[in-house]
Amino acid sequence: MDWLGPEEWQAVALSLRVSLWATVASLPLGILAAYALARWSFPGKQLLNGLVHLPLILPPVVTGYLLLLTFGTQGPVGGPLSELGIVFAFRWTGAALAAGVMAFPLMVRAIRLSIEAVDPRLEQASATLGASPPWVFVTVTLPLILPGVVAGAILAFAKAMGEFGATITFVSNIPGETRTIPSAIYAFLQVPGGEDAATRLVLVSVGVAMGALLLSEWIARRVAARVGGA
Amino acid sequence: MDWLGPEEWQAVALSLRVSLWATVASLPLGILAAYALARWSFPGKQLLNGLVHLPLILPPVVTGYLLLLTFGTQGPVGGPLSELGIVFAFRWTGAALAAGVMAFPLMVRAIRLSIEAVDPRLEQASATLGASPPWVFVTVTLPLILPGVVAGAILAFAKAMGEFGATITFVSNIPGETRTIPSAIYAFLQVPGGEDAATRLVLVSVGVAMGALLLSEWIARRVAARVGGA
Amino acid sequence: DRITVFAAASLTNAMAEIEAGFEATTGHEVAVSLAGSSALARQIQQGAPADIFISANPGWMDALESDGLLETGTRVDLLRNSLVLIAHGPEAAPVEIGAGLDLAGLLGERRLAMALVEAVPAGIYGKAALESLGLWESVAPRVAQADNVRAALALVATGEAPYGIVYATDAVAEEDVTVIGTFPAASHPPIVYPAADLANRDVAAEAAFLDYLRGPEARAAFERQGFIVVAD
Amino acid sequence: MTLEVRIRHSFGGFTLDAAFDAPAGVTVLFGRSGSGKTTIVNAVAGLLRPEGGRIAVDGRVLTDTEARVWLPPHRRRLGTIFQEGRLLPHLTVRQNLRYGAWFAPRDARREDMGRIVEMLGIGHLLDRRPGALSGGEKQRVAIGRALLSAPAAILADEPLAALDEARKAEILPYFERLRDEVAVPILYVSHAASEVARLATTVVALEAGRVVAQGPAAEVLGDPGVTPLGPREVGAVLETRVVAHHADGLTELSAGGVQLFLPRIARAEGARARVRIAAHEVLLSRGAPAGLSALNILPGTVREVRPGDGPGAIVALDTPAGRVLARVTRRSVAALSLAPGVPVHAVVKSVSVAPEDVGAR
Amino acid sequence: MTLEVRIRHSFGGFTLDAAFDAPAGVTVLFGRSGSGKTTIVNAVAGLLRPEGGRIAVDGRVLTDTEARVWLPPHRRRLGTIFQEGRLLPHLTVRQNLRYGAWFAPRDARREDMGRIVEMLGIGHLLDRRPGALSGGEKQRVAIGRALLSAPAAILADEPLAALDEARKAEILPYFERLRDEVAVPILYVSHAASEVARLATTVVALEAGRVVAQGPAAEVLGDPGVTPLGPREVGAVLETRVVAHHADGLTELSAGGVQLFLPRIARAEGARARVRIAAHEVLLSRGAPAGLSALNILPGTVREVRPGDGPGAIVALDTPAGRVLARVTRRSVAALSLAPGVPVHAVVKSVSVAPEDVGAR
Ligand SMILES: Nc1ncnc2c1ncn2[C@@H]1O[C@H](COP(=O)(O)OP(=O)(O)OP(=O)(O)O)[C@@H](O)[C@H]1O
Ligand SMILES: Nc1ncnc2c1ncn2[C@@H]1O[C@H](COP(=O)(O)OP(=O)(O)OP(=O)(O)O)[C@@H](O)[C@H]1O
Ligand SMILES: [Mg+2]
Ligand SMILES: [Mg+2]
Repeated sequence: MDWLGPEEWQAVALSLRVSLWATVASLPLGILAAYALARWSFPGKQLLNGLVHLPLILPPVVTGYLLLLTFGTQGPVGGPLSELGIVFAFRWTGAALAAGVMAFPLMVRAIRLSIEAVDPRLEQASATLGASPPWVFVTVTLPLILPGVVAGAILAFAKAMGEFGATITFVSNIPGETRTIPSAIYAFLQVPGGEDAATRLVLVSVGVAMGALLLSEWIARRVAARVGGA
Repeated sequence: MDWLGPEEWQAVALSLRVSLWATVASLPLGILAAYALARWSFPGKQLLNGLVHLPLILPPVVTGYLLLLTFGTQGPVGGPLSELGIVFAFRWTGAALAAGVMAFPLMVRAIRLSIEAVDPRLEQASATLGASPPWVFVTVTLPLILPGVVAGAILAFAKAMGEFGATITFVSNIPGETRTIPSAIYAFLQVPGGEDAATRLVLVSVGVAMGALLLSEWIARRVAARVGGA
Repeated sequence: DRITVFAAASLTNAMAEIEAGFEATTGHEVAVSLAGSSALARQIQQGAPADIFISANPGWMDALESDGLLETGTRVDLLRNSLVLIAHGPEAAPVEIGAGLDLAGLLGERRLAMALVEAVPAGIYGKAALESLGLWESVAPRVAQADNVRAALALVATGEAPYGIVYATDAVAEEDVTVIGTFPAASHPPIVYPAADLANRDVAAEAAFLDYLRGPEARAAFERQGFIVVAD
Repeated sequence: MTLEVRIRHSFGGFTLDAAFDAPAGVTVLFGRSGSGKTTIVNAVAGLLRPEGGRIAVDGRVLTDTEARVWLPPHRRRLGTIFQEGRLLPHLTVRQNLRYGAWFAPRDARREDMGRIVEMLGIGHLLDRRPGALSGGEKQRVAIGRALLSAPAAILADEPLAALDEARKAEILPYFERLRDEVAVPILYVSHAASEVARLATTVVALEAGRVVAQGPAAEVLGDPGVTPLGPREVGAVLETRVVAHHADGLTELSAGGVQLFLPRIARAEGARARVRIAAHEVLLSRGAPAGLSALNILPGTVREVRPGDGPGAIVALDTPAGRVLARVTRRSVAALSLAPGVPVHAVVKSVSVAPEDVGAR
Repeated sequence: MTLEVRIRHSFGGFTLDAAFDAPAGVTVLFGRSGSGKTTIVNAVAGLLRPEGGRIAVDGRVLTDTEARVWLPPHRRRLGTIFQEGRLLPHLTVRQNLRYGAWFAPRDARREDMGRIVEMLGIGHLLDRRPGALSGGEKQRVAIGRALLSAPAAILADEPLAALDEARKAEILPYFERLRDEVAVPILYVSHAASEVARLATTVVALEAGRVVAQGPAAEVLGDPGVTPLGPREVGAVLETRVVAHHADGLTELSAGGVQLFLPRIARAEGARARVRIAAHEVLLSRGAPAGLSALNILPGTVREVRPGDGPGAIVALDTPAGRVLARVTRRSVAALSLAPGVPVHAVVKSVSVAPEDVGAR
């Protein structure tokens, strides 16, 4: 299609890649954190809880700045990692990290609520049939929380598609590397006459996210129908 | 305390007010939307679903701009409302509106997940005892989803405490009226050497939100204990 | 060679033209990262792989210079801008900007849109101008501060605020606002966009790009956007 | 007051097509697991919209698929006791019990909470939540909750299955009282013969979604050809009158002039009582037996001999007390030359009339 | 193999303090609603950590609060059938049935799925999910699931309460086979006398959290002083041998030389069979009765007469077949002058030995 320029298509493709990776890579951690918060009690649980929510509370610029300080090539985490060849700073991986961090609280909350709604008596029944706790999780808990996991993933994906403040602050706005749709929109909005291009990008972004949303609803309905009967 | 100046205290107080109102005022609507999405089927349901998620997908600046176009005194909604004396533009109420809109998807998702986890057979039992649908909702559904409502409210509150992009775009930054903590932090971060002042505000913001978080956890635990037994 | 340019977001349009022209004439590749000057400067402090920095205000360039992050002798003042008073609507009457302007009277109960007056360059310059004209005291309570000058413009364009102070460059393309006066250059510190080569890397393309910025093609591009190019 | 039920509904492989009337009193619906009992209860309660059919209470139409009438559950006022309890987990037992009363019409006849709590033995549970109750305790609270909701009719889906015999024996009389004192129809799902015999005014037998027998309890239960619960559960019902309570704990009844002795029943002298005599507990004797520990001997004549599939046969006798059924082996039929018209004595141990099988009438 | 159970636990107002041994075979745990049966099952299954006590299977310690041993449920391998089914809602019936097998040790003795499916009558349900099953169907699947998990012992919490009589009668033999063929202890919670009598090797009676009687089934059930399920449920158990199956559908048994006739039982000639004769179904006669439809007459001598609280008495007889209990009225005791040493005949209708009361041995 020619109503988007090549740079804009690049931003769309990049946003998709960043959001997908942010979602997929944070999902296992999100499930783990949600499970820990819902079911375990351990010292520092409330600390973990707070930490998970932090990106929601902080203005995105602050989160981005903290990421820059921590995961930048000079940072206490980014430094050692860059020695190992893992670089986030000013790479699309960094954009994915920022988007993942910003979306994490949403993902964890959704999954946690689902876990809390699982009847523990079903998990007990599974244990009496010989399933060890990891197997109980995989064969009972996980299938039962699937709607919550899907909801959490879609929230995270949508959030990642829209994430801007932390991303631009952390990894800047480099075309083809870190210029996601929201960053491109931002740049267009900073100059006279950029509104049309911005609007086009907004439409693409909304279209993609809505598609993902519909897909997730469909998945959730399928899962619910399976559990409900027939 | 004298480590925060009077203007900063003003920002803290304002942020609290804005976030509380954003949360409290959107709660009924959030519950309604969540219920409609979880339980009803009606034409345009997926449209509503998309609309609810929109603030998550759009860059906050865009959301703020759309709010300005819609709820500004010249806007199609804001205009008539301002005739009635309800003004959002440049008022703290507008900041609350922006924060509420931005937090809405998070609130709705959390509540919706809880509603989907309620066993409809309990609601049926209540109906056979003579409770009409509104009463079923008030006496059965609502108490059972309380943990989800609390989770949704706390997510919304935390988001509102951190909301910046849409707020400043919609109602700008007027000390004492719309200058919330995130706006103040943003301003400090724009100038070289503003990090210290920003850090102090970040700490206040985090403190407040963590307090709210702990409170919500405590409430959720109490509710869970009541439903679980004893 | 491929170079990365960190440029203030207000240069978006001009940089697009310059990037294309520079790549066509020299064969070097350029990537331009557009964001707020403060974000870009902080990233440079944290080791961003930027080769050229064009800031929307001297303050952040000073900060980088004192951190020793600039290639000595490469800093130049590239562009200038002017501040204008704008009003909502296509046909507002011009006013005389000076100590006698009753700006507070014009505003009444309504708001004057500006960028953040303590933090964002356009706001800082605007506040300075109003102070030097003796108008600040009277309008300060009516100022609505946006997070950047474009947002301030939007407030006036939508009619939410009747008047605003923005850069001349921002006002040109907006149909719903009228420039009703330009602030005298003497009323505020000079509005300068400095540019510099950063010290992290040394490739030929950097110098070539700085030269190109001051060349005729770039000048034309900047002027098309309403900037005043600083003569050497 | 009558509950008219006509339902057609199908789920995948299962098709329900049942029609019956439940007059005032208890209509016991029985049938094997999976025969469609709960489906019927759900349709009557308004929790399932049947594909076709009509349900009405005393002319008030609850569901009529042709006339497109469908009353929502909360406007049906049917006190429903579910197979799985369904207590509201966030309310205490007391609040669960009071729940229905909140929504009852002002002028509804109300049960006394204290009395029902005592009858169900749940006084010590009132402040607990359902999570802390045993299986049987939950079901008792569910029964109380339905009774206390001032219902226009009661639907009970195997309400006593989770209870022990002693508790069942305590609660059954209450359903009896309900049947006798209140004119509301009670639709009662059960597969326990003693409950059927004791409570049923009307009996509806269901098999794979179809009604295979229905009618007044005495008629259906006294017909040797109808063995809806299996031949072991056949038994006739006699109408008796209480004559006297004796000092040794026995109650003397008179059934058409024949004396019967039962362990004491809680009914005033002169009152009527319905006694079920299970066919498999009746012994037949050609001569008048003597020196037996059985106190009840009813002289009669064989009316019909109906051999079953197995080694048994059901013998219907006409006695002055009414129709009596006896289940004996075919070998005994031969040995005693039992045939229509043969005079014979039915021997019933007093104690073999189970306490649950004595109902007030 | 023995399951040793010693548990102390309390919830608010309720205290459980029970100790018993469940040897190989079926140990039936019974008691009224709320007496603590489910609490014991949960503690044995590892779903409840009792405050104190020790639980071991064949020396393998599952729980020992003093030694701080506590094995998690999945390492106990106890096939547990819950009072409320607890099927996994997201799996089909087939997957639920196979679930336990996934985790069973490679070398575990496996039941044949096809056979169990047929026995439970759930073949047509295999592709459904639990949401689309009736109450009884769910419970049948739950039974199958536990049996198919190759368990080291079985815990069954009222597994048959939701089933109709016919289905119960079909499933009971399987528990019997399990008891007889497999050396695993089965802890079986029930309040149905017929199940207790038929299955129990050992009986443990619970009252308000305390064990009030325990011992081998024949001993506890044959003792006229122990009436844990109420006097109506007393009954002695006779050890018999199958003599012949007759053409008219009766099976001839011999108990200590005395001939007994029962409706056909599915046991080879020569096999041993345990027959329970409910005390309330036994008639006593001073003389040798003649012309009666009852086929089974056991001559004997009164050993003990135990008057009850009500109008009844339990008479224990010594007969060549073994101890027989009869429940008669005190009026009959007087009329027949029953006292220790008096010769008497016990009359039992063949059909009054309920099919459920015949167990393999
Ligand atoms: N979580 C709990 N908190 C408090 N009391 C409890 C809890 N669970 C059970 N109880 C009480 O403990 C007692 C024993 O309960 P349990 O479930 O073991 O009874 P049960 O013998 O299985 O009864 P039923 O035959 O009705 O299933 C009951 O009085 C019950 O109210
Ligand atoms: N949602 C459903 N989808 C498909 N089949 C269903 C559904 N609900 C019930 N059935 C089937 O309909 C039949 C009747 O079920 P119902 O629950 O009415 O039986 P029931 O007579 O109450 O049995 P029980 O005594 O076991 O409770 C059963 O065969 C069951 O499998
Ligand atoms: Mg049912
Ligand atoms: Mg129990």
